[in-house]
Amino acid sequence: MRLSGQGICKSFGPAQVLHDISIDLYSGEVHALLGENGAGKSTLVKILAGYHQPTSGQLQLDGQPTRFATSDAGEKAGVILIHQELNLAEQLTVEENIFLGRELTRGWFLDKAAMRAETRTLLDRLQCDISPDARIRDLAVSDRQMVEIAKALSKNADILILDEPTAVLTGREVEILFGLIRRLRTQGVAILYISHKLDEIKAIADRVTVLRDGRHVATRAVADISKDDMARLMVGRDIAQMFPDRVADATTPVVLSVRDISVPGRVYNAGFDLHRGEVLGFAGIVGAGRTALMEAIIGLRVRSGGTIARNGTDISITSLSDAKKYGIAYLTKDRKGRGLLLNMDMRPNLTLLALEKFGSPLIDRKAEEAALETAIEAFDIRAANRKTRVGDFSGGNQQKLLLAKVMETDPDIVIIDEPTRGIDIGTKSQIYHFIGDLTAQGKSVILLSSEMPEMLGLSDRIAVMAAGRITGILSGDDRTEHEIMRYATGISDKNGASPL
Amino acid sequence: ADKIKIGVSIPAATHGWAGGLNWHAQEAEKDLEKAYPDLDFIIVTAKNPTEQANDLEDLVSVQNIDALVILPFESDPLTIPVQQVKEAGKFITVVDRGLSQPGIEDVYVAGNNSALGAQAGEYLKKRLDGKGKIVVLRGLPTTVDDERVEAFNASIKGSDIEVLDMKYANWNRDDGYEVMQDFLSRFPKIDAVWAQDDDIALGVIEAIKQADRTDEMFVIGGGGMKDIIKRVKDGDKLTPIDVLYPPAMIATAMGITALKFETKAAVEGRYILGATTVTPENADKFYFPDSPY
Amino acid sequence: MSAETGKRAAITIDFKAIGPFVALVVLFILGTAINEAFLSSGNLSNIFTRSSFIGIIAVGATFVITAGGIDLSVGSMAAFIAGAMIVVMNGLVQTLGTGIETVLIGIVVSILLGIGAGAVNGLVSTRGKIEAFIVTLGTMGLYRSLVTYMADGGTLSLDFAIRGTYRPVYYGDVFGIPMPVLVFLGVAIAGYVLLNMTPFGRKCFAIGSNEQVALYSAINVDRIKTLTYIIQGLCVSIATIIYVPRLGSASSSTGVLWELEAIAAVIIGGTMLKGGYGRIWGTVVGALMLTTIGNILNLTDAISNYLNGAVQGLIIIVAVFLQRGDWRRKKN
Amino acid sequence: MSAETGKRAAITIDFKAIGPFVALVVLFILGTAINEAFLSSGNLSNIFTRSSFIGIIAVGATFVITAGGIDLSVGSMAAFIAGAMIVVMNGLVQTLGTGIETVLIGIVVSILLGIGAGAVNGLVSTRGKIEAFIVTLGTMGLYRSLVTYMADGGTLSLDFAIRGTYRPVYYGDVFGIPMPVLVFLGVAIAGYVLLNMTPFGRKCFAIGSNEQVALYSAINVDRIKTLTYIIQGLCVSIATIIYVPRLGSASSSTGVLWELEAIAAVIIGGTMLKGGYGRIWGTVVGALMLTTIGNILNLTDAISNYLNGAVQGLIIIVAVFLQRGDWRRKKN
Ligand SMILES: Nc1ncnc2c1ncn2[C@@H]1O[C@H](COP(=O)(O)OP(=O)(O)OP(=O)(O)O)[C@@H](O)[C@H]1O
Ligand SMILES: Nc1ncnc2c1ncn2[C@@H]1O[C@H](COP(=O)(O)OP(=O)(O)OP(=O)(O)O)[C@@H](O)[C@H]1O
Ligand SMILES: [Mg+2]
Ligand SMILES: [Mg+2]
Repeated sequence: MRLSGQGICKSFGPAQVLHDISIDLYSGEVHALLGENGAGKSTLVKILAGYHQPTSGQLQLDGQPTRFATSDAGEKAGVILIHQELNLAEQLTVEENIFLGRELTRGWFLDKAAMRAETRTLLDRLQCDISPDARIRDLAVSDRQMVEIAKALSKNADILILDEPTAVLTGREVEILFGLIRRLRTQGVAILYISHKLDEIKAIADRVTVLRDGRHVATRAVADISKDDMARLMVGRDIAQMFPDRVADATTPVVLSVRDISVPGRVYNAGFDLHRGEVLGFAGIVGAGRTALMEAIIGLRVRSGGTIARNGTDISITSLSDAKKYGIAYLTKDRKGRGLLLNMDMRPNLTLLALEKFGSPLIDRKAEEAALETAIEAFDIRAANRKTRVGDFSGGNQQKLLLAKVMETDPDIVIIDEPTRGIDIGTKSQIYHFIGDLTAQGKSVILLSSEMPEMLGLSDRIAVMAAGRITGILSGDDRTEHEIMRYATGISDKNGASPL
Repeated sequence: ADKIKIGVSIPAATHGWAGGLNWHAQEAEKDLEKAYPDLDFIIVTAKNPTEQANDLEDLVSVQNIDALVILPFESDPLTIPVQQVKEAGKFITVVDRGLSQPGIEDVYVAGNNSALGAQAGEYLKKRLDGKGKIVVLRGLPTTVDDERVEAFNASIKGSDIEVLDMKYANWNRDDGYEVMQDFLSRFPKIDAVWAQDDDIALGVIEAIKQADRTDEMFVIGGGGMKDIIKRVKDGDKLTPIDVLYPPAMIATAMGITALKFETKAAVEGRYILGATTVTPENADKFYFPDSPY
Repeated sequence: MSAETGKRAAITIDFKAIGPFVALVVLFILGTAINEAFLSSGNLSNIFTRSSFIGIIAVGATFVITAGGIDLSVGSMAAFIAGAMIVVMNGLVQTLGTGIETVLIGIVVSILLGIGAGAVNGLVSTRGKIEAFIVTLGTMGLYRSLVTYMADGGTLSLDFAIRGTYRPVYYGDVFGIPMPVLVFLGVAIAGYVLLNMTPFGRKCFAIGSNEQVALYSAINVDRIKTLTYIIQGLCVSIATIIYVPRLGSASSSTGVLWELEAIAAVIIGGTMLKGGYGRIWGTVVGALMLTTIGNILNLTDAISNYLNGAVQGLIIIVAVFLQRGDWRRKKN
Repeated sequence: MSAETGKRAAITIDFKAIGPFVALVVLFILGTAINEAFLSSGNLSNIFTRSSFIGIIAVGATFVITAGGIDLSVGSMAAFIAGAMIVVMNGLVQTLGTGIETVLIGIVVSILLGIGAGAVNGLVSTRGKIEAFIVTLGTMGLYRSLVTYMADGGTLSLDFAIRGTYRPVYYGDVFGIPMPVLVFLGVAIAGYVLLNMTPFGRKCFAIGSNEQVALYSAINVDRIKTLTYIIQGLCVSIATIIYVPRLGSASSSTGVLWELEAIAAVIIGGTMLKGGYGRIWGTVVGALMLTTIGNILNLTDAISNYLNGAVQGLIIIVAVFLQRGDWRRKKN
């Protein structure tokens, strides 16, 4: 046994988030950690790696009681944690981040050549082609996550803890990561793996520990437990049906019609129609330009040419508030950088986008509180305390709050970018049903997602993008993973010449 | 033909007296350039001694002046820079504050800071019959202020005049007002105020008026600002006199320097401008309503 | 570390909110100990009246800083507005006479100039995408030059004929409360309401805390930022309106270093220099603290005048240290 | 909009890097147009020599600001160190005579004081968890008071006997390059190497960019931050060492507003006021630009002296606007 936690308890102020949890990690084993949003997974692993101190309980390393006073002490003992929340300095480059605090030197000076070469090697191992000199703030989220992984790799972990590494990764990147994890396992590294994706746990883990409300529920061999059982242990009840039952009706009027929109360098002549009560999925490989297209539509990005019509009349949108006026709302996939004010509590975050609804000239605090009450209920947001900074929320609860924030504007058209990133399976199903309810009310949804099941399970039609173009729009029985991949990789292209 | 260039380096107009200095310098430039078409005066202003040293360098290297008229910010730091101008073969006129080493300047038009302090002290002694309680508002901690205060202290030495306290008011009206307000809260009885400078004095006067203690004391300023001269002229009991320290001395110096080039006469030596006491009787002579100071 | 903060959040936040008040009370006790005259109603009234100028300007600065900006031009702007007011009113005395109209027009001019100057700072920095530090450093020089130029290097003095009419704006009082204090109170309350209770204030917090999030929350970042500079300009103009009748003059030395004092008042009050968190009451107390320190130094001759600056500096540091309440940690 | 940045990264960054140089060249052309004497070797040498003071201080400020701090005390610190040096050297003239030893000891004193003063700023702000703005505002008053006190309100002057020995440090040259310029160059190169080529510099960037991340990367944030203030102190002391032989004196007005000039040079050079990104060469150019603007104003008397500040302010804004290169966007 490499590392274990014995009777770990943790409180933040009056709120106790971990109750008497014990967990053992063994060399050459992948141990999965499973639990609802806010169950305490991240908190537990932060304690194991020395980022937090337990309120009571102790850690053992190779059977010896031990204490990591700082994350540094943890790292010295070989415990490396990849944070759920990206933990990179945005203004520094990839190489600078990877070697931050332990730069390679020649004499007094930085050995930049060596660091760059090393970075290149690390990135190559991850089959990641970003430049070591790219600044983090210019990278897409998935690339940032790969940098995070590369950074951990470079530290030669004995015990590697990954907190939802795949939430922002693409299928291909997940495959690469899994290959890596398997290799590390054979090399005798102890691995603790957190994910909400039960398939992944089935595929990679040897044992699984389930937490619920900060308590240890069970530890089982993965081979002995089905996905349904895992979900049941986690949520404490059966999950009835993942996706809502919906009947597509292609005859409803078009509420949004986009023609010929381009974003220099990212999107070329994109166009589509969105019908009332429809879920229109947008699939594609990360970087295909889906986000860029949507941001251009809602006025957050300079676009060149094209027209947008709402209910048949041309409209001009040059800013997000224009879009809001026309009943269009957008949920960003970058919840920390663009979604939430991390240093504030829930209330101002919830109402920021729809402030005018809460009174003018003065903000009606009571109305805000009431809205918060409703949102907490509707989106099942679990925070230890109303006054907790949103930055201290569990990742999933941040996502739910962001969704609640966007819905405060009561939009007719919702553009949702990666809505279930980091969301547990129970809540995911809630969100899917919520989307179903929206369409039932006659609202329309544009869903940007990299998760194939939700794309297929929710969308009435699926637009596929490749290299900045919409290569096809699939409906009916064409909506299969295979077809999507054909269009996403540019093998098929209904809309003219190959983009490549 | 090329004009004869005379550089004039003075402190920037950052307080009342320096403002007057700037105004007089510019007026003199206009007048003298009209009177002597072959002369070109170049006025540069500096906010601190370092900047003034820079200005001197520029006057020599880019303007290639023939003569320099300088009112040094402070004596010590500008001694070497002026000496360098001298070494470049220029004619030097120093105004007001003497340099720390003798023999650098050709002409010295001296103001007399000690006299300003001494005259104020003498008047106080006489007016108060050698005893009373006074407060003093000082300028900025610099040599000029030091000289004035030292001479003032010396002149009241031996009398029964008690200086209740001295505070810096930075040659600034607002500071004069606030410091005086606090003196007024602190001391129930004040016979006179030596404000040393007319800007400060104006602030002091407002504070006294506000506290309704105008009958209790009087104020002595310094410099010769038109507002104060006017009060003296009008016989205001609060400001019985003012001690002149005329910023017009820069004009005098510029005029003298011009003569060096316009006449064959030997122009050199010291011109000492005393500190004149302005009283209701002679105030008319010193009242220039058009001057900004 | 964040755990620690989290844990004692309840206590710490409370203490942080009252921190500046505690520091102010300590200063008052110190003042009384040094000189009994400190607590005289005359002296207290002086302190509050004096704080008004910097205080009103600092209320505006709280908006700018909360929204992540900075304005170095306020002192020069005050001098410039004061100068322009004086020129305008002196001119009007000839035509309109010395009635209240002349003063009112002067006040309107002041407000228009304040708004205009603020708009210049705001628009140049947002549209031109130039750091506010540079823009306002530039306009600081600009406004100061303008007043020097208007005054011909000297002092602009308000016509004595009109002073009587205007005088009560500074020297008057209502129920014994000096006018400037009333105005300060009014500005502080208005500022508090605007910053804490309106959508506009909320947006200032959001922008200062994360501009991207603000942008993605349909906030017109440039507009709100520009508005904070306009509010700053308006506050400067209000401060100037009560400043002018005091001494009736403006010169190039008017308002020198007020920007530093205003920013210091804001920061002492607990607003974060990096933006995202602002506190009007803290600012008010910060302004009072700065004035009180100056007042206390004038009430004693125990300290060499040469060392005033040192004592002032040390008191500021210690006061801020005390009010942060971090020293309390050590106990546990 | 952000896409724009991403996409054109290559061009934009290049332009940003050369931006300050372009602005400087424009200034030089302006200077030459106004007066041919601008390009005379004497004048150029003056400009470079003068830039040295502020430039050396600004190199230190680049470290502080890059690591997310600010130091308002540099001007007072310079005055204080200059004063102390003068007192020490004058004292030594009696015992040691006017040889090089006296000057050397003066220099050592200066360096020790610079390091000490920087350490005070750094330690009080990091250990005391007080905003650097407040701490250095406090020490700004403190150091200035100390020099006033030492000078008894007047001016401290270096003994004329020792001036000759010390003189070459400012007035000397090597192969025609004035000593101050050589020292400036040395400091700039050392600063560049330290900031860009050593682990220390990288840590400064990291701390300014995200303190939390730095902390998690086992960086001793407090120590690095304190070190930046010490470097700042050291730079101030070096600047003072070449300043003292120039004017041979120190008083309470020495170094007033140098902090603003130094920070302005840093920001003009492209370093971000919020920290996380610093550029030594930009700072050097920023210092040169500020000096050149002052020099250009002395080249002509077409502009009223009263408006110097206005012209200076406008040139700074325009220069920064040009160098940011954002105006190029409009073309597309
Ligand atoms: N620093 C903190 N201060 C206060 N509360 C905290 C802090 N960190 C975490 N919490 C709270 O502890 C609880 C557990 O959070 P944690 O991040 O461990 O959940 P999680 O299981 O990782 O959830 P998710 O799946 O959403 O990531 C949450 O209620 C969270 O708000
Ligand atoms: N290189 C970059 N420079 C600047 N911003 C970027 C860059 N890459 C991504 N972003 C920003 O991140 C956001 C999402 O980027 P991403 O690449 O995922 O979007 P996309 O190209 O539209 O791809 P997708 O189809 O996966 O949404 C966009 O808002 C974009 O502004
Ligand atoms: Mg988590
Ligand atoms: Mg001329």
